[in-house]
Amino acid sequence: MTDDFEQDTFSVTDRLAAEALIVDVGAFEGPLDLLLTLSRTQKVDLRQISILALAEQYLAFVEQAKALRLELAADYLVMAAWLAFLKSRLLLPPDPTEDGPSGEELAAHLAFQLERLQAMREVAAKLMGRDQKGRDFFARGITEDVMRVRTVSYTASLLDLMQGYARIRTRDDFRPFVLDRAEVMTMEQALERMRHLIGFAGEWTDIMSYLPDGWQADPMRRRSTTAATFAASLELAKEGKIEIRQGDMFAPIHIRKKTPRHE
Amino acid sequence: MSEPKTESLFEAPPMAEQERMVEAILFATADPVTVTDLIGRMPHGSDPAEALVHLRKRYSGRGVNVVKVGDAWAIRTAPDLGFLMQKEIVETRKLSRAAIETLAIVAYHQPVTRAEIEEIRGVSVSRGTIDQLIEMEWIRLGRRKMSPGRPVTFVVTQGFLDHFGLESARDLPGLKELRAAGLLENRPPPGTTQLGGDDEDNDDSQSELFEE
Amino acid sequence: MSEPKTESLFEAPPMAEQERMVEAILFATADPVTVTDLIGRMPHGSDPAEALVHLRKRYSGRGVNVVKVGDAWAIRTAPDLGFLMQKEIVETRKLSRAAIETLAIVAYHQPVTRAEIEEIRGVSVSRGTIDQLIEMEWIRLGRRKMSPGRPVTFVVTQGFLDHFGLESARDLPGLKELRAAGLLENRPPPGTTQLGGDDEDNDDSQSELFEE
Repeated sequence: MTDDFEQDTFSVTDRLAAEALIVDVGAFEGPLDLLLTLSRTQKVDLRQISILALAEQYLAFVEQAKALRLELAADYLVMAAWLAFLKSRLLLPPDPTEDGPSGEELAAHLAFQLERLQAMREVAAKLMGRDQKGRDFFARGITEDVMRVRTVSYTASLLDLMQGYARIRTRDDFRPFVLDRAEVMTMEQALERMRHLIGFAGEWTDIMSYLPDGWQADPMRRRSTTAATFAASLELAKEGKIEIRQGDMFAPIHIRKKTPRHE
Repeated sequence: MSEPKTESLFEAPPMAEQERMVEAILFATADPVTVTDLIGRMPHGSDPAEALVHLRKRYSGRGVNVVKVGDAWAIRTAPDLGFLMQKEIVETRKLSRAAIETLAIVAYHQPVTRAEIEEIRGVSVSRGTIDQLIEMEWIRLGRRKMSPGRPVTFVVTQGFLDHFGLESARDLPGLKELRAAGLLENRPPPGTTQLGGDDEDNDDSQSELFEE
Repeated sequence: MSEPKTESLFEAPPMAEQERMVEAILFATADPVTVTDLIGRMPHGSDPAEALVHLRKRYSGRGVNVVKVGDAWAIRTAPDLGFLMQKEIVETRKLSRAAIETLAIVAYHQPVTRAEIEEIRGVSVSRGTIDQLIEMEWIRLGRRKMSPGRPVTFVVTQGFLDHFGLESARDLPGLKELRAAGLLENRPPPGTTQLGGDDEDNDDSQSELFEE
């Protein structure tokens, strides 16, 4: 490769420039950046650049770096290898048996990459050259924050109101449970009543006929008095005052006075 | 516009330009700026005091105004637009049980004294609860009662009626209606058929109140 | 009773008044304010977009101008008066060449993946560079790319537009020319089978190429 370089037609100034580049190798932002810098030595528009010449320049650069025992990062060497491959593709007649892109296609892509990088550099410079906030134009100095005012709004519905009122006014209803005696007949009351009546019950009589007047109509009263009368009759049977019989389940319950004679 | 006040080597910028400069400086500087400060920052021969007069006129009636702060100048939000600098976050909370009950008692029994409220509720009513309801403009002070000590009374407000969609406090349903509407599940104590004897009195005083 | 209430509730203030409001809001903050935000802060029924048109005209040529930043609006001092503001200049951290180039690539190629940035620059992008630009709030994560691996993309922010005085990313200097020249295309290296920046494929084909 060094031989190739010697045969090249670069001027002395170009070579001096290339050597200066080598010393500055740390300043490059990768191989593409180096290639872009090298391309400037061709002093032509990037569109007309000779990729072949550029590849040779790059390879010469790498050789010189090696000669100077400069350590190049791996990606510079990878690029060198690729450019060597590209160079061979560009120089040798195309092999029809070989697949893949032609040397010209690869070269065109590299040219595109260089042009694109160059373009990005230019617009980056334009961008940084724009008026910038805090340097050329300024934002408001005395800013006002938007104050967040938290307002708590209390609400109640009419329902809340009415329920609240009802709650107070009916609180007395929640007193300890006391049975409402008006609707209830106790066993004691029924027993008292039965003791008076049982003397007349010589024959089997339906227990229901012993219910007091005025208690049959109201369901609650009827239930209460039925239960009380039945309980009283059990008490009387226990005392041996009456007999109880029931023909069948849920059949009417009959009672009659128990007489010593029948014993 | 104005005669140059000081002769100088450099010609001062036109007044319109000076006005722009003052405008930009007042806008961007973090603190109010004194005239001395403006003179120091503007091109030689400038008359920021005069520029300020123009600028102040220009901003008069605008959304921001040029105002004097001590001996310095600043651009500030027009006082009537201060509300734009506030973002209101309205949080809706349910009124506390104590407040609802107190409010209900005032509504059903107005005019009612604090002692009466406490008697009905069976617990003492905190100052805060009454204050809250007054602040919400749902209750207000009514006439003083013609009883010993002449205690103040509370009545509900028009705002209360509006909020609850009532024409008058008399439209509030009685206990019987509440029960009929299924709002009461418990039975009234035996023998009590109506709210109580004082209802009629209340009605009288209410009609008195609302016929004002 | 309720009719005049709702009317007044939805009646927008006169346009001159809306202009004042927008003026006050824009003056109050250093950051650009979106129209949506303006609508949220102004009385119901306001049309800040129209008010902005008037306001922008009013401030044209003044010491401060109404500028558009993306979909937001701000007031900024006129750039020609920057020399007056020496005191206000805040020294910002000087960006490295890598950071400046990366920023430009994100701005012109957005949304762009890290691999694409690396391909354009021909060198790997250090984590710190991206971090710095994100920290400065000049770039942010965009949508993931619909390519294998669904890589994250980067886009520029409103803060970037604000800093460089751009109405939108479409106003970047030289954007049209770059596009016309095909320099914003994501052209895959020859020999790669798939279209579109298929990074893994690119890597593969490159390593293939380099195998001698």
